[in-house]
Amino acid sequence: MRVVLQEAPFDLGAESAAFARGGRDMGAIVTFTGVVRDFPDRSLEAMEIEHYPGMTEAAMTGIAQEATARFSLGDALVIHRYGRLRPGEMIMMVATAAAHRQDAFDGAAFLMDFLKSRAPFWKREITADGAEWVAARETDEDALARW
Amino acid sequence: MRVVLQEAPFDLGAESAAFARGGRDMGAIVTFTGVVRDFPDRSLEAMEIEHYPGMTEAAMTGIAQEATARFSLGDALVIHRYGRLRPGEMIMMVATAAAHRQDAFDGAAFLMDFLKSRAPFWKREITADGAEWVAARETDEDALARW
Amino acid sequence: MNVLYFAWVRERIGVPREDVETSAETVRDLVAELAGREERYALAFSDLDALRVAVDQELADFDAPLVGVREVAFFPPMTGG
Amino acid sequence: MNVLYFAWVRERIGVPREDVETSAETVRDLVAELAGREERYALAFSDLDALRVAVDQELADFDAPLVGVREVAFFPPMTGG
Repeated sequence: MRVVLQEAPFDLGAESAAFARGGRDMGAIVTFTGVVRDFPDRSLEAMEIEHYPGMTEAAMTGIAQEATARFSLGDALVIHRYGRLRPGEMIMMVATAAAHRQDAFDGAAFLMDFLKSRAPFWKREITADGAEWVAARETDEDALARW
Repeated sequence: MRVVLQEAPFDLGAESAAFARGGRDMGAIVTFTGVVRDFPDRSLEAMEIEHYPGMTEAAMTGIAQEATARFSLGDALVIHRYGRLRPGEMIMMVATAAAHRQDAFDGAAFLMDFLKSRAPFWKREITADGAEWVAARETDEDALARW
Repeated sequence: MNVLYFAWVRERIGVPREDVETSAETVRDLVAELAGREERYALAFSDLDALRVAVDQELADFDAPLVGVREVAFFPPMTGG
Repeated sequence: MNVLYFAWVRERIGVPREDVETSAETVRDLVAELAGREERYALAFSDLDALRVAVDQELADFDAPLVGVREVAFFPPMTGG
Protein backbone atom coordinates (compact mmCIF):
# COMPACT_ATOMS: atom_id res chain seq x y z
CA MET A 1 0.00 0.00 0.00
CA ARG A 2 1.28 3.44 -0.87
CA VAL A 3 -0.32 6.78 -0.02
CA VAL A 4 1.13 9.98 -1.43
CA LEU A 5 0.11 13.59 -0.79
CA GLN A 6 2.02 16.05 -2.92
CA GLU A 7 1.85 19.38 -4.69
CA ALA A 8 3.88 18.25 -7.71
CA PRO A 9 2.37 16.50 -10.73
CA PHE A 10 2.59 12.72 -10.89
CA ASP A 11 3.29 10.52 -13.91
CA LEU A 12 0.21 8.35 -14.54
CA GLY A 13 2.05 6.10 -16.99
CA ALA A 14 5.00 5.47 -14.71
CA GLU A 15 2.79 4.99 -11.64
CA SER A 16 0.47 2.56 -13.45
CA ALA A 17 3.36 0.53 -14.83
CA ALA A 18 5.14 0.37 -11.47
CA PHE A 19 1.93 -0.60 -9.68
CA ALA A 20 1.22 -3.39 -12.16
CA ARG A 21 4.75 -4.76 -11.83
CA GLY A 22 4.23 -5.10 -8.09
CA GLY A 23 1.34 -7.55 -8.13
CA ARG A 24 2.00 -10.46 -10.43
CA ASP A 25 -0.17 -12.81 -8.41
CA MET A 26 -3.13 -10.48 -8.87
CA GLY A 27 -5.33 -10.95 -11.93
CA ALA A 28 -7.05 -7.58 -11.98
CA ILE A 29 -5.78 -4.02 -11.77
CA VAL A 30 -8.03 -0.97 -11.80
CA THR A 31 -6.93 2.66 -11.86
CA PHE A 32 -8.97 5.81 -11.52
CA THR A 33 -7.53 9.20 -12.43
CA GLY A 34 -9.20 12.52 -11.72
CA VAL A 35 -8.46 15.37 -14.11
CA VAL A 36 -9.23 19.10 -13.86
CA ARG A 37 -11.88 19.44 -16.54
CA ASP A 38 -11.45 22.02 -19.21
CA PHE A 39 -15.06 23.11 -19.65
CA PRO A 40 -15.70 24.57 -23.08
CA ASP A 41 -18.40 26.95 -21.85
CA ARG A 42 -16.38 28.88 -19.27
CA SER A 43 -12.81 29.87 -18.87
CA LEU A 44 -11.44 27.98 -15.89
CA GLU A 45 -8.02 29.40 -15.13
CA ALA A 46 -7.08 27.10 -12.29
CA MET A 47 -8.33 24.78 -9.60
CA GLU A 48 -6.92 25.36 -6.14
CA ILE A 49 -6.96 22.50 -3.68
CA GLU A 50 -6.65 23.24 0.01
CA HIS A 51 -6.15 20.48 2.56
CA TYR A 52 -5.66 19.87 6.28
CA PRO A 53 -2.01 18.91 6.81
CA GLY A 54 -1.70 15.97 9.17
CA MET A 55 -5.33 14.91 9.02
CA THR A 56 -5.22 14.52 5.25
CA GLU A 57 -2.43 11.93 5.27
CA ALA A 58 -4.12 10.06 8.13
CA ALA A 59 -7.51 10.04 6.38
CA MET A 60 -5.99 8.87 3.08
CA THR A 61 -4.16 6.06 4.86
CA GLY A 62 -7.24 5.01 6.83
CA ILE A 63 -9.38 4.92 3.69
CA ALA A 64 -6.75 2.88 1.83
CA GLN A 65 -6.46 0.42 4.73
CA GLU A 66 -10.22 0.02 4.90
CA ALA A 67 -10.45 -0.64 1.14
CA THR A 68 -7.59 -3.14 1.29
CA ALA A 69 -9.29 -5.13 4.05
CA ARG A 70 -12.83 -5.00 2.66
CA PHE A 71 -11.98 -6.01 -0.88
CA SER A 72 -9.03 -8.31 -0.21
CA LEU A 73 -6.76 -6.07 -2.24
CA GLY A 74 -3.27 -7.35 -2.93
CA ASP A 75 -2.13 -3.75 -3.21
CA ALA A 76 -3.52 -0.23 -3.25
CA LEU A 77 -2.13 3.14 -4.32
CA VAL A 78 -3.53 6.59 -3.57
CA ILE A 79 -1.93 9.78 -4.89
CA HIS A 80 -3.61 13.14 -4.26
CA ARG A 81 -2.30 16.57 -5.12
CA TYR A 82 -2.95 19.96 -3.53
CA GLY A 83 -2.17 23.52 -4.55
CA ARG A 84 -2.87 25.26 -7.83
CA LEU A 85 -3.69 23.07 -10.84
CA ARG A 86 -4.46 24.14 -14.37
CA PRO A 87 -7.19 22.67 -16.61
CA GLY A 88 -6.12 19.32 -18.00
CA GLU A 89 -3.81 18.53 -15.08
CA MET A 90 -4.30 15.34 -13.11
CA ILE A 91 -5.60 15.89 -9.58
CA MET A 92 -5.29 12.41 -8.16
CA MET A 93 -5.24 8.72 -8.90
CA VAL A 94 -5.97 5.46 -7.15
CA ALA A 95 -4.98 1.95 -8.17
CA THR A 96 -6.15 -1.40 -6.83
CA ALA A 97 -4.94 -4.94 -7.45
CA ALA A 98 -7.09 -7.96 -6.65
CA ALA A 99 -7.43 -11.58 -7.63
CA HIS A 100 -10.81 -10.93 -9.23
CA ARG A 101 -12.10 -8.01 -11.24
CA GLN A 102 -15.11 -7.17 -9.09
CA ASP A 103 -12.94 -6.60 -6.02
CA ALA A 104 -10.54 -4.43 -8.00
CA PHE A 105 -13.42 -2.32 -9.36
CA ASP A 106 -15.21 -2.10 -6.01
CA GLY A 107 -12.00 -1.25 -4.19
CA ALA A 108 -11.28 1.63 -6.56
CA ALA A 109 -14.85 2.95 -6.43
CA PHE A 110 -14.81 2.73 -2.61
CA LEU A 111 -11.52 4.66 -2.47
CA MET A 112 -12.96 7.36 -4.71
CA ASP A 113 -16.23 7.69 -2.80
CA PHE A 114 -14.43 8.10 0.51
CA LEU A 115 -11.63 10.34 -0.77
CA LYS A 116 -14.36 12.55 -2.22
CA SER A 117 -16.31 13.05 1.01
CA ARG A 118 -14.11 11.92 3.90
CA ALA A 119 -10.63 13.20 3.14
CA PRO A 120 -10.13 16.87 4.08
CA PHE A 121 -9.65 18.48 0.67
CA TRP A 122 -11.50 21.54 -0.60
CA LYS A 123 -11.52 22.66 -4.19
CA ARG A 124 -11.86 26.20 -5.45
CA GLU A 125 -12.32 27.12 -9.07
CA ILE A 126 -10.65 30.26 -10.35
CA THR A 127 -12.24 31.84 -13.41
CA ALA A 128 -11.99 35.24 -15.04
CA ASP A 129 -15.06 36.20 -12.98
CA GLY A 130 -13.51 35.28 -9.63
CA ALA A 131 -13.06 32.34 -7.32
CA GLU A 132 -15.72 29.92 -6.15
CA TRP A 133 -15.58 27.01 -3.72
CA VAL A 134 -16.77 23.77 -5.25
CA ALA A 135 -19.86 22.61 -3.37
CA ALA A 136 -20.09 19.02 -2.20
CA ARG A 137 -22.88 17.22 -4.02
CA GLU A 138 -25.55 15.32 -2.17
CA THR A 139 -24.98 12.42 -4.52
CA ASP A 140 -21.39 12.21 -3.24
CA GLU A 141 -22.61 11.78 0.31
CA ASP A 142 -25.26 9.32 -0.86
CA ALA A 143 -22.57 7.27 -2.60
CA LEU A 144 -21.10 6.35 0.78
CA ALA A 145 -24.30 4.63 1.82
CA ARG A 146 -23.83 1.83 -0.69
CA TRP A 147 -20.74 0.49 1.08
CA MET B 1 -12.18 5.06 -29.65
CA ARG B 2 -9.39 2.59 -30.28
CA VAL B 3 -9.68 -1.21 -30.45
CA VAL B 4 -6.53 -3.31 -30.74
CA LEU B 5 -6.17 -7.07 -31.13
CA GLN B 6 -2.56 -8.21 -31.05
CA GLU B 7 -0.25 -11.02 -30.07
CA ALA B 8 2.53 -8.74 -28.84
CA PRO B 9 2.68 -7.33 -25.32
CA PHE B 10 1.43 -3.79 -24.75
CA ASP B 11 2.86 -1.08 -22.53
CA LEU B 12 0.32 -0.26 -19.83
CA GLY B 13 2.17 2.87 -18.74
CA ALA B 14 2.50 4.29 -22.23
CA GLU B 15 -1.08 3.38 -23.15
CA SER B 16 -2.50 4.92 -19.96
CA ALA B 17 -0.52 8.11 -20.39
CA ALA B 18 -1.46 8.47 -24.06
CA PHE B 19 -5.12 7.78 -23.30
CA ALA B 20 -5.18 10.41 -20.54
CA ARG B 21 -3.55 13.00 -22.80
CA GLY B 22 -6.35 12.53 -25.30
CA GLY B 23 -9.27 13.60 -23.13
CA ARG B 24 -8.54 16.81 -21.31
CA ASP B 25 -12.20 17.80 -21.18
CA MET B 26 -13.01 14.58 -19.32
CA GLY B 27 -12.77 14.60 -15.54
CA ALA B 28 -12.54 10.87 -14.92
CA ILE B 29 -10.39 8.12 -16.40
CA VAL B 30 -10.67 4.45 -15.44
CA THR B 31 -8.44 1.63 -16.61
CA PHE B 32 -8.77 -2.09 -16.08
CA THR B 33 -5.87 -4.44 -16.76
CA GLY B 34 -6.11 -8.23 -16.78
CA VAL B 35 -2.98 -10.15 -15.82
CA VAL B 36 -2.16 -13.87 -16.10
CA ARG B 37 -2.17 -14.84 -12.45
CA ASP B 38 0.81 -16.62 -11.04
CA PHE B 39 -0.93 -18.99 -8.64
CA PRO B 40 1.34 -20.04 -5.81
CA ASP B 41 -0.28 -23.46 -5.44
CA ARG B 42 0.29 -24.77 -8.93
CA SER B 43 2.86 -24.29 -11.59
CA LEU B 44 1.19 -22.49 -14.46
CA GLU B 45 3.59 -22.50 -17.38
CA ALA B 46 1.54 -20.48 -19.82
CA MET B 47 -1.90 -19.29 -20.76
CA GLU B 48 -2.86 -19.75 -24.39
CA ILE B 49 -5.56 -17.53 -25.84
CA GLU B 50 -7.34 -18.62 -28.99
CA HIS B 51 -9.70 -16.33 -30.85
CA TYR B 52 -11.92 -16.12 -33.92
CA PRO B 53 -10.17 -13.89 -36.46
CA GLY B 54 -12.58 -11.43 -38.02
CA MET B 55 -15.37 -11.92 -35.52
CA THR B 56 -13.12 -10.95 -32.61
CA GLU B 57 -12.31 -7.50 -33.97
CA ALA B 58 -15.97 -6.90 -34.85
CA ALA B 59 -17.17 -8.01 -31.40
CA MET B 60 -14.58 -5.85 -29.62
CA THR B 61 -15.57 -2.83 -31.72
CA GLY B 62 -19.28 -3.42 -31.16
CA ILE B 63 -18.82 -3.71 -27.40
CA ALA B 64 -16.72 -0.53 -27.30
CA GLN B 65 -19.30 1.38 -29.36
CA GLU B 66 -22.10 0.21 -27.08
CA ALA B 67 -20.19 1.26 -23.96
CA THR B 68 -19.35 4.66 -25.47
CA ALA B 69 -23.01 5.35 -26.25
CA ARG B 70 -24.48 4.02 -23.00
CA PHE B 71 -22.13 5.82 -20.65
CA SER B 72 -21.47 8.98 -22.67
CA LEU B 73 -17.79 8.18 -22.83
CA GLY B 74 -15.52 10.81 -24.27
CA ASP B 75 -13.13 8.07 -25.30
CA ALA B 76 -12.62 4.33 -24.92
CA LEU B 77 -9.68 2.00 -25.47
CA VAL B 78 -9.70 -1.79 -25.70
CA ILE B 79 -6.52 -3.84 -26.14
CA HIS B 80 -6.71 -7.65 -26.08
CA ARG B 81 -3.92 -10.09 -26.74
CA TYR B 82 -3.99 -13.65 -28.06
CA GLY B 83 -1.40 -16.42 -28.30
CA ARG B 84 0.86 -17.78 -25.60
CA LEU B 85 1.31 -15.69 -22.44
CA ARG B 86 3.39 -16.44 -19.40
CA PRO B 87 2.37 -15.85 -15.77
CA GLY B 88 2.59 -12.20 -14.86
CA GLU B 89 2.03 -11.00 -18.42
CA MET B 90 -0.79 -8.60 -19.17
CA ILE B 91 -3.64 -10.13 -21.17
CA MET B 92 -5.72 -7.09 -21.94
CA MET B 93 -6.71 -3.62 -20.85
CA VAL B 94 -9.59 -1.22 -21.24
CA ALA B 95 -9.69 2.49 -20.55
CA THR B 96 -12.64 4.86 -20.36
CA ALA B 97 -12.87 8.64 -20.12
CA ALA B 98 -16.02 10.38 -18.94
CA ALA B 99 -17.12 13.68 -17.44
CA HIS B 100 -18.15 11.97 -14.20
CA ARG B 101 -16.58 9.13 -12.29
CA GLN B 102 -19.62 6.85 -12.21
CA ASP B 103 -19.81 6.73 -16.00
CA ALA B 104 -16.10 6.01 -16.29
CA PHE B 105 -16.36 3.16 -13.76
CA ASP B 106 -19.56 1.75 -15.27
CA GLY B 107 -18.18 1.99 -18.79
CA ALA B 108 -15.07 0.02 -17.84
CA ALA B 109 -17.04 -2.61 -15.93
CA PHE B 110 -19.45 -2.96 -18.85
CA LEU B 111 -16.56 -3.41 -21.29
CA MET B 112 -15.05 -6.11 -19.07
CA ASP B 113 -18.31 -7.99 -18.57
CA PHE B 114 -18.98 -8.12 -22.29
CA LEU B 115 -15.42 -8.85 -23.38
CA LYS B 116 -15.47 -11.72 -20.90
CA SER B 117 -18.57 -13.44 -22.25
CA ARG B 118 -19.34 -11.95 -25.68
CA ALA B 119 -15.99 -11.62 -27.43
CA PRO B 120 -14.77 -14.87 -29.02
CA PHE B 121 -11.70 -15.61 -26.92
CA TRP B 122 -10.93 -18.94 -25.25
CA LYS B 123 -8.26 -19.42 -22.64
CA ARG B 124 -6.29 -22.59 -21.99
CA GLU B 125 -3.98 -23.06 -19.04
CA ILE B 126 -0.79 -25.04 -19.56
CA THR B 127 0.65 -26.64 -16.44
CA ALA B 128 3.19 -29.39 -15.85
CA ASP B 129 0.23 -31.79 -15.68
CA GLY B 130 -1.16 -30.86 -19.09
CA ALA B 131 -3.47 -28.35 -20.69
CA GLU B 132 -6.97 -27.39 -19.61
CA TRP B 133 -9.55 -25.06 -21.11
CA VAL B 134 -10.69 -22.39 -18.72
CA ALA B 135 -14.40 -22.87 -18.09
CA ALA B 136 -16.73 -19.89 -18.29
CA ARG B 137 -18.21 -19.10 -14.92
CA GLU B 138 -21.93 -18.72 -14.40
CA THR B 139 -21.23 -15.52 -12.51
CA ASP B 140 -19.69 -14.09 -15.68
CA GLU B 141 -22.89 -14.72 -17.60
CA ASP B 142 -24.95 -13.36 -14.69
CA ALA B 143 -22.86 -10.19 -14.71
CA LEU B 144 -24.34 -9.26 -18.09
CA ALA B 145 -27.84 -9.14 -16.65
CA ARG B 146 -27.11 -6.02 -14.61
CA TRP B 147 -26.65 -3.86 -17.70
CA MET C 1 -20.69 -23.64 -46.19
CA ASN C 2 -17.64 -22.88 -44.12
CA VAL C 3 -17.89 -24.51 -40.68
CA LEU C 4 -15.44 -23.46 -37.95
CA TYR C 5 -14.62 -25.01 -34.59
CA PHE C 6 -12.84 -23.39 -31.68
CA ALA C 7 -11.29 -24.45 -28.36
CA TRP C 8 -12.28 -27.93 -27.19
CA VAL C 9 -14.83 -28.28 -29.98
CA ARG C 10 -11.95 -27.94 -32.45
CA GLU C 11 -9.90 -30.44 -30.47
CA ARG C 12 -12.69 -33.04 -30.36
CA ILE C 13 -13.53 -32.75 -34.03
CA GLY C 14 -9.88 -32.59 -34.98
CA VAL C 15 -9.98 -29.77 -37.54
CA PRO C 16 -10.30 -25.99 -37.15
CA ARG C 17 -12.54 -25.60 -40.20
CA GLU C 18 -14.06 -27.52 -43.07
CA ASP C 19 -16.29 -26.98 -46.06
CA VAL C 20 -19.65 -28.66 -45.55
CA GLU C 21 -22.19 -29.37 -48.27
CA THR C 22 -25.54 -29.18 -46.59
CA SER C 23 -29.17 -28.38 -47.15
CA ALA C 24 -29.80 -27.89 -43.42
CA GLU C 25 -32.33 -25.15 -42.83
CA THR C 26 -31.27 -24.20 -39.31
CA VAL C 27 -28.19 -24.48 -37.14
CA ARG C 28 -29.94 -27.25 -35.23
CA ASP C 29 -30.43 -29.24 -38.47
CA LEU C 30 -26.75 -28.74 -39.31
CA VAL C 31 -25.74 -29.99 -35.86
CA ALA C 32 -27.90 -33.11 -36.31
CA GLU C 33 -26.29 -33.76 -39.68
CA LEU C 34 -22.76 -33.36 -38.36
CA ALA C 35 -23.41 -35.38 -35.18
CA GLY C 36 -24.61 -38.23 -37.41
CA ARG C 37 -21.34 -38.37 -39.29
CA GLU C 38 -18.83 -39.84 -36.88
CA GLU C 39 -18.24 -40.43 -33.21
CA ARG C 40 -15.97 -37.39 -32.83
CA TYR C 41 -18.76 -35.12 -34.07
CA ALA C 42 -21.35 -36.87 -31.90
CA LEU C 43 -19.08 -36.30 -28.93
CA ALA C 44 -18.47 -32.65 -29.73
CA PHE C 45 -22.18 -31.95 -30.12
CA SER C 46 -23.45 -34.17 -27.30
CA ASP C 47 -24.44 -31.26 -25.05
CA LEU C 48 -25.73 -28.20 -26.86
CA ASP C 49 -26.07 -26.28 -23.57
CA ALA C 50 -22.27 -26.33 -23.42
CA LEU C 51 -21.98 -24.86 -26.92
CA ARG C 52 -22.36 -21.47 -28.50
CA VAL C 53 -22.80 -20.72 -32.18
CA ALA C 54 -22.00 -17.81 -34.47
CA VAL C 55 -23.63 -17.40 -37.87
CA ASP C 56 -21.63 -15.24 -40.28
CA GLN C 57 -19.58 -14.06 -37.30
CA GLU C 58 -22.57 -12.95 -35.21
CA LEU C 59 -23.66 -14.80 -32.09
CA ALA C 60 -26.86 -16.69 -32.85
CA ASP C 61 -29.02 -19.43 -31.39
CA PHE C 62 -29.51 -22.96 -32.61
CA ASP C 63 -32.79 -22.10 -34.30
CA ALA C 64 -31.12 -19.52 -36.54
CA PRO C 65 -31.88 -20.10 -40.26
CA LEU C 66 -29.01 -20.92 -42.59
CA VAL C 67 -30.43 -19.44 -45.80
CA GLY C 68 -27.67 -17.49 -47.55
CA VAL C 69 -25.23 -18.13 -44.72
CA ARG C 70 -21.57 -18.58 -45.63
CA GLU C 71 -19.98 -19.31 -42.26
CA VAL C 72 -21.07 -21.11 -39.09
CA ALA C 73 -18.84 -21.48 -36.03
CA PHE C 74 -19.22 -23.71 -32.97
CA PHE C 75 -17.39 -23.12 -29.71
CA PRO C 76 -17.73 -23.29 -25.92
CA PRO C 77 -18.79 -20.25 -23.86
CA MET C 78 -16.24 -17.50 -24.35
CA THR C 79 -13.60 -16.69 -21.75
CA GLY C 80 -12.14 -13.36 -22.78
CA GLY C 81 -11.04 -10.51 -20.60
CA MET D 1 -6.95 24.94 22.32
CA ASN D 2 -5.87 25.17 18.71
CA VAL D 3 -8.83 26.03 16.45
CA LEU D 4 -8.46 25.67 12.68
CA TYR D 5 -10.61 26.91 9.82
CA PHE D 6 -10.58 25.75 6.21
CA ALA D 7 -12.01 26.84 2.86
CA TRP D 8 -14.80 29.43 3.08
CA VAL D 9 -14.92 29.13 6.88
CA ARG D 10 -11.31 30.33 6.93
CA GLU D 11 -12.18 33.12 4.51
CA ARG D 12 -15.16 34.32 6.56
CA ILE D 13 -13.32 34.27 9.87
CA GLY D 14 -10.21 35.74 8.31
CA VAL D 15 -7.56 33.53 9.92
CA PRO D 16 -6.51 29.93 9.26
CA ARG D 17 -5.98 29.11 12.94
CA GLU D 18 -5.98 30.64 16.38
CA ASP D 19 -5.39 29.71 19.98
CA VAL D 20 -8.65 29.80 21.94
CA GLU D 21 -8.93 29.85 25.73
CA THR D 22 -12.18 28.06 26.48
CA SER D 23 -13.96 25.96 29.03
CA ALA D 24 -16.50 24.74 26.48
CA GLU D 25 -17.47 21.14 27.19
CA THR D 26 -18.58 20.20 23.70
CA VAL D 27 -17.96 21.37 20.15
CA ARG D 28 -21.44 22.89 20.17
CA ASP D 29 -20.54 24.96 23.24
CA LEU D 30 -17.36 26.13 21.54
CA VAL D 31 -19.32 27.14 18.45
CA ALA D 32 -21.73 29.18 20.63
CA GLU D 33 -18.81 30.90 22.30
CA LEU D 34 -17.09 31.74 19.02
CA ALA D 35 -20.30 32.84 17.31
CA GLY D 36 -20.89 35.28 20.19
CA ARG D 37 -17.55 36.99 19.61
CA GLU D 38 -17.97 38.97 16.42
CA GLU D 39 -20.10 39.23 13.33
CA ARG D 40 -17.58 37.33 11.16
CA TYR D 41 -17.77 34.32 13.51
CA ALA D 42 -21.57 34.53 13.71
CA LEU D 43 -21.66 34.49 9.92
CA ALA D 44 -19.29 31.54 9.60
CA PHE D 45 -21.28 29.48 12.11
CA SER D 46 -24.77 30.58 11.06
CA ASP D 47 -25.66 27.21 9.50
CA LEU D 48 -24.18 24.21 11.25
CA ASP D 49 -25.68 21.86 8.63
CA ALA D 50 -23.23 23.40 6.16
CA LEU D 51 -20.27 22.71 8.44
CA ARG D 52 -18.19 19.72 9.40
CA VAL D 53 -15.91 19.41 12.39
CA ALA D 54 -12.79 17.42 13.22
CA VAL D 55 -11.61 16.90 16.77
CA ASP D 56 -7.90 16.12 17.09
CA GLN D 57 -7.90 15.43 13.33
CA GLU D 58 -10.75 12.91 13.41
CA LEU D 59 -14.18 13.69 11.96
CA ALA D 60 -16.62 14.22 14.82
CA ASP D 61 -20.06 15.64 15.46
CA PHE D 62 -21.06 18.79 17.22
CA ASP D 63 -21.86 16.96 20.45
CA ALA D 64 -18.32 15.60 20.74
CA PRO D 65 -16.76 16.38 24.16
CA LEU D 66 -13.71 18.62 24.30
CA VAL D 67 -12.08 17.20 27.42
CA GLY D 68 -8.37 16.78 26.77
CA VAL D 69 -8.72 17.91 23.15
CA ARG D 70 -5.87 19.91 21.64
CA GLU D 71 -7.17 20.74 18.18
CA VAL D 72 -10.60 21.45 16.69
CA ALA D 73 -11.14 22.23 13.01
CA PHE D 74 -14.19 23.66 11.23
CA PHE D 75 -14.76 23.38 7.49
CA PRO D 76 -17.40 22.85 4.81
CA PRO D 77 -18.18 19.36 3.43
CA MET D 78 -15.06 17.96 1.79
CA THR D 79 -14.56 17.91 -1.96
CA GLY D 80 -11.62 15.62 -2.61
CA GLY D 81 -11.08 13.17 -5.41
